[in-house]
Amino acid sequence: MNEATLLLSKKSEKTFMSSAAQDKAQANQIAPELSNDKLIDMLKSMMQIRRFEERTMQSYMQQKIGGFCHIYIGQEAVAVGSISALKSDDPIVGAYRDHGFALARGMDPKYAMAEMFGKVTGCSKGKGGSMHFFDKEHHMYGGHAIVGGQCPLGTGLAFASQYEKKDNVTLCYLGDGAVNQGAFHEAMNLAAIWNLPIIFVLENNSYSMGTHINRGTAMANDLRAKAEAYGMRYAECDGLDVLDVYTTFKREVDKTRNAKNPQWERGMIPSYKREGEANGPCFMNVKTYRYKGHSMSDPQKYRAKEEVEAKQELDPINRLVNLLIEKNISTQDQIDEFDKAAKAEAQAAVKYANESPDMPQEELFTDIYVNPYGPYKKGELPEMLKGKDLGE
Amino acid sequence: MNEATLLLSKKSEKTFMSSAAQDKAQANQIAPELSNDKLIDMLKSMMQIRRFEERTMQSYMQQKIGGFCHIYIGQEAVAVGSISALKSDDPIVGAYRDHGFALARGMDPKYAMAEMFGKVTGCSKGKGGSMHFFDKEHHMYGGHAIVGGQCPLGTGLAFASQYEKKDNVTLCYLGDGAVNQGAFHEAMNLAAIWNLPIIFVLENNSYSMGTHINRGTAMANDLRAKAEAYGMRYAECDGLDVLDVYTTFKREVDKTRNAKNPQWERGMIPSYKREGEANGPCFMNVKTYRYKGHSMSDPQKYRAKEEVEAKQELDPINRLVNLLIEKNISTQDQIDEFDKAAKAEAQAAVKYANESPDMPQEELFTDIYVNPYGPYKKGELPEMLKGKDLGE
Amino acid sequence: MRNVQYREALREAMQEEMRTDDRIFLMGEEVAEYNGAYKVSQGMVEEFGARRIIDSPISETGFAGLGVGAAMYGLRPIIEFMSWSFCLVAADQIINNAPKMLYMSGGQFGCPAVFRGNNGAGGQLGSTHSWCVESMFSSVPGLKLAVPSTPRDAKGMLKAAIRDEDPVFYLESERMLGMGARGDKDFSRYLANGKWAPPTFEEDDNFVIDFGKADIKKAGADCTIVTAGRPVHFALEAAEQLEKEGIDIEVIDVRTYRPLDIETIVNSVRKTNYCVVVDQSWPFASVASEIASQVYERCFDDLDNSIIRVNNDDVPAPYNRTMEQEMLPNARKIIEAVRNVTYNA
Amino acid sequence: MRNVQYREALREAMQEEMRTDDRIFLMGEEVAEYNGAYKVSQGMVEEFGARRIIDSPISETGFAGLGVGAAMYGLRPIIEFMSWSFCLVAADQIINNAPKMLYMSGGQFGCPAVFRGNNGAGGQLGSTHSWCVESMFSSVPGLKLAVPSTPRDAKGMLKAAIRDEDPVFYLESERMLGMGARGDKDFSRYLANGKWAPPTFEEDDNFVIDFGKADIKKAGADCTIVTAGRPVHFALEAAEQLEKEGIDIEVIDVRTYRPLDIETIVNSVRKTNYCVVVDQSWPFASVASEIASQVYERCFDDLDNSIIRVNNDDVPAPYNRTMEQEMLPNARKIIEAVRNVTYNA
Ligand SMILES: Cc1ncc(C[n+]2csc(CCOP(=O)(O)OP(=O)(O)O)c2C)c(N)n1
Ligand SMILES: Cc1ncc(C[n+]2csc(CCOP(=O)(O)OP(=O)(O)O)c2C)c(N)n1
Ligand SMILES: [Mg+2]
Ligand SMILES: [Mg+2]
Repeated sequence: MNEATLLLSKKSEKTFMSSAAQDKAQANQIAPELSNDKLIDMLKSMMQIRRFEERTMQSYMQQKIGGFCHIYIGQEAVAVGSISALKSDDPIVGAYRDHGFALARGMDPKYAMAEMFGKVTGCSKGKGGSMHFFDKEHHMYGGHAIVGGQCPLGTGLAFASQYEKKDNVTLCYLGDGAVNQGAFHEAMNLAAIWNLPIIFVLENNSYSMGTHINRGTAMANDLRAKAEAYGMRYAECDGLDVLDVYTTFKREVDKTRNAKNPQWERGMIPSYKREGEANGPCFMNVKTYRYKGHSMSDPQKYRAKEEVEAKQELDPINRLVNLLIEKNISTQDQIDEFDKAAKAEAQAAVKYANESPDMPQEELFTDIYVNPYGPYKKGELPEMLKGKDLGE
Repeated sequence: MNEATLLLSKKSEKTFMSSAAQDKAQANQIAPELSNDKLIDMLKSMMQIRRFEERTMQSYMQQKIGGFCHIYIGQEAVAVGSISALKSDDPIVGAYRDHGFALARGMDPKYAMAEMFGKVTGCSKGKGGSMHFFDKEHHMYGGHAIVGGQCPLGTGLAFASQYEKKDNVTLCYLGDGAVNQGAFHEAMNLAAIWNLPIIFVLENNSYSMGTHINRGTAMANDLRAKAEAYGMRYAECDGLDVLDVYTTFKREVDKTRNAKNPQWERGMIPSYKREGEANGPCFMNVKTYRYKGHSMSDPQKYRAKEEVEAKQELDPINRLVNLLIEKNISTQDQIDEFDKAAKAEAQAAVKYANESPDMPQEELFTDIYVNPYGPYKKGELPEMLKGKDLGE
Repeated sequence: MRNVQYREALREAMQEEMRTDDRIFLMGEEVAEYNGAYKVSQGMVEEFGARRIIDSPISETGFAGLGVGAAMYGLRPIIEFMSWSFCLVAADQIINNAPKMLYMSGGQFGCPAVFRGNNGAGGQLGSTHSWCVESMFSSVPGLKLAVPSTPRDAKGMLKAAIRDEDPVFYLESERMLGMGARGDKDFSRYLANGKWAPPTFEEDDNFVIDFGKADIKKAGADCTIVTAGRPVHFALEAAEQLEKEGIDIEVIDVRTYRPLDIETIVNSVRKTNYCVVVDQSWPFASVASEIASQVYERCFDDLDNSIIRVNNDDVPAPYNRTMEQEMLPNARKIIEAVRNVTYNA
Repeated sequence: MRNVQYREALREAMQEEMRTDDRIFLMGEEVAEYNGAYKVSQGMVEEFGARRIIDSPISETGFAGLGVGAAMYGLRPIIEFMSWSFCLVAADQIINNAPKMLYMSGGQFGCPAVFRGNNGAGGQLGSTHSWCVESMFSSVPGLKLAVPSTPRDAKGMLKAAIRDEDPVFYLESERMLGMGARGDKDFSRYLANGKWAPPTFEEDDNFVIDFGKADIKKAGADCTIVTAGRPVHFALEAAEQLEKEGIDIEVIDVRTYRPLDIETIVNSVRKTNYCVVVDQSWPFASVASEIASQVYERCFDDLDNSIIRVNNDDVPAPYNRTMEQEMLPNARKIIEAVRNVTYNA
């Protein structure tokens, strides 16, 4: 397990931030809405993901986990910063690289790990695996494995909350590779013409598998143009800086929250402007980086080791740690404690997953139909949701 | 048959152009490359389409023609102006509203009419119908009935000519409704990243069936943004003015013709700019109008009669007629002759179609496989291509 | 019994359900202001407004996927495809997402959406526009698939579809929309007992026809014809003519291919000992192949001859009018099949 | 005979054809610089350059449609889907365009393209990534569909596919790519006579295996198993075990579902009088249903029992390792099926 990327007191000489990064961090005004508690929560959440993912990798190596497994390490600030800007019942949906936003949204790591172990106690009862985490309690509408396929689903969630006259905002996460799928464009257009309360969150880590974004995506160097093509608000933030992510999302989520559909009025012929609507959908380009390979089986020949190392210098967790210490919001000791807790939690998740019962044979034919017939049977709710208020 | 929309000497008082239109026409510098002969050819070609389409409508009413039938009247200048700017072996492909560009490309109207009559002498042997005209001799790669589906085909044609190191330009026609299909966006992106020699020709008649473009397409009022999203050259022209269409296409086709794929060089990471490449693909917004319903069965409740009439005032054929007379390039008598010829040709096409043999039963099982098996048989070439040099 | 067109029956089903359940909305191309490309949703935007009857752009992936997302959220979308032939541009959303969501989420998120539209040849629309989806799609677990053949079924089954918590593929037919009014041949002689038209409003506005129940459209003793959708009418036409030859046909309308009511079919074949399966899609790996296989498996010793399948010819649809008719299953082909199958009776 | 992996066999086929025909190019996600997500195209960009081995973005509709257009123009595209499970986003291009173009154009424009990639379950990839396309797609006239099961077939049939003037759907398998080298069980005992590995280079570099010819992978007298692709190996495994029980199985690998060589199957069943059909896709309206129906039709009086079909269970693929295995056809299920079908022998 490579833990060198996370700042710990024992290794503090190695993990001090580069001065460039330090400048940037100091430039951050800590957002006024952000209490110290919330800052610390964000740190803990990022640490939770990092330590969880380390265990995921380990368990994959031990063949406890199978299938495609996409590690979130490096991108923690994206999930944590964006979700911290939401109300608890705002829907989220995303792609297969979903561990980060599932945990950030509040899923107990033990259900996440159990899912990857294929156990019936997993968040998706062992039927979904790494790429298909779902959590109804936390309004997490899934990780989805067909690139771009989640974008129409996202518009559906936003459409539905608008239809119900609720004031929710949907976050729809996608990778930079998804920008080249037709589904993304159709979803963007629908969001624009109906002014849906949705933010398309581009987790732009510059690569789709081995393909650099500039090779596959026209205008990769100026993605604002993609938003303008739909008259949609554009924003960008530094996905390696959780505070920048948080403040940018806070601002944009608030704007998006009041999106009303002009076409509810019959005969209305909408017009559009390049900068989009103040009270409308948004395309958010979050520049981030994945430290690990595309999935667990990627030899990573398409990028230089130095490129990865340079990004690791800007580690989002390290940066927040430094800031908290510098601003006297926390101490190194405290932080070590948090880290210990995160590690313990990850380990406990593995233990839970290990000890959980396997998916039983009957489950092969449950959860296929809500109103089943013939060989199919109605399924039980996942362990995770038992006794939970699902607002139904 | 409503012929009032075409300027004829007998009705000249009724069809004089509005002064606004006249101004516009006078503002046109007749392009230097345009000989008088070519101008007259363009007029004849537009008249041919108009008169052909009148016969199409009549034959449809008489139930000689079935299926969906989309009339090109009003849009003649688009096909004629754009195709006049091509080399004879430049590929074209488009949507189901294909009569115009098939004829403009040189298809003999009798094969077009026979196709709609379902006769084996039709351009597609009676198998394709109105929406599926094809003409290999004239590099016409088909009308295609799934909205947007022709866009990837267009990139394929452009890709192929570039691959073969030929200097062709592909025109890919699409309706404004197709802009909302994912296929269009994927095709645009591929054309951009590989810098393919293709022009996407938006036949923007403001409606997809009954839906006004602003209701269904974000940024309909500023379509340049759609091109910028792919770092693709953008141009627009007045689709009711064949000279504007011609000169604009002439300019853009010439630019597009030299498109080279930067990624043929391994390791090349392209960059992009909003205005696109001088020697690259182009998105062309041609503002046009269809006088008739979407298809023969459209009650047209979605637009006012006055809107249609106002556009008919700007009739592309009338405008060219006026200009030719004014500049002493032609005379009213000559023009009446052309029109008589166009009508005669359309009538002859109907006669040919009527008298042609029906599609024989055996044809049900031919042309399904080039290398057939079991019940399938190899087909004969269509009548239209017999004895033609297909460059194979 | 009322004289109701198939298209009106569809509309009534949607209207009645929408009046009692605000979660239901209808989305598709031209469904609102244009009143539906085929007038199925005529007048609905007037009644329900633009929030619930929604004109969408030509973005099938976008709006079908939107339907799946909205259904996961808890709404009850009705997504209209102008034609099922166009649905391939949305195939990933309807095949990879809709039917698998419940399973992949371990039972958390279902997809109570109805996808509906015209299936099969309209009239001379050419190859891309004139094919049937039942054979391809009924193969997918997680969805339900219905092919109603009469105005009564169209109404009662659509109500069931809307109420169902699972994704339903609802296959209508352009060629049947006017049935019940246009002076088409109606088979009321066979379809007595309310098998053709919906009951009158007074009688029962809320009748629902459950999925998974095949309907014996006409009882008979000599040979079973199993079919669904438009070919039901061809089968009835064939039955009418065969009656003159003294062959008494039982016409079974399976109504839903998924779930498939194989019991009713098997019971019939056990009685008649002969079976013809008629299906409007291409023959290879079709619903007809499936039904034939299941009947063979269950009635191996009851069958007095092998089964004949009558399908669309194994060719893309031609434009030519005569050849298009020639390609489709029709009464003539069914009559021939029955004669061939029962020749040893 | 050489020891060649299935993936190498595919690569050799492409390389050999590309060397002699400049019209052939390979396009797909990660096929060039990454050397192929599954290393099928390893080294090919070095040999043929970036003009002919082309990394595409994740735009299946775009690049599959590009392939169709390029084929109409006269090139010979090989379009790689990283997995056939992802191809639904391109369904309209491959189902509505590729197979119908020749017909709709009255014979003017064919589509000599090969679409290839992994078919079926990889290993714990979940429902959207783990299904088989042969049943859905072989139903469409105008295309050809191949499912090679050995390195030898993978090579010889891919060469045939590339040379074919019609669109070919070429279904490989992630689970078989390493076969022939990884120490998997190989069935050379049954697959003598060059049925497993390609001949050596010296012998014949250009061997081509024609479409539409089923291959008797193992001859036998007591019961016919009809299958293709990965399940061929399960069938051989079953045959090996059943031999111990004195049941002598004939394993027929259909190799191409379209064209289907029904004669070879029928001849076998006429000899053995028993038949089991094994197919890795969902059972309903599957290639297994089709083969079973055709065998019943042609061998109604030869069959001493009804046919048993062994399919993937009728469920979306679960992630769980054990349950995924449970869901797939396997040797155990085949053995049971054979025992059940031949119990009256
Ligand atoms: C439609 C489709 N095509 C191909 C794939 C295979 N695939 C899975 S992930 C991936 C790369 C996606 O990259 P990106 O969107 O940038 O997300 P990231 O992995 O960087 O988070 C590819 C090609 C797929 N899952 N779906
Ligand atoms: C994918 C798909 N969806 C729907 C249709 C039905 N349809 C045919 S034409 C059309 C309108 C297209 O309008 P536009 O692209 O503006 O072209 P125009 O008719 O104006 O030339 C629609 C909805 C189709 N053919 N394909
Ligand atoms: Mg990426
Ligand atoms: Mg239009």
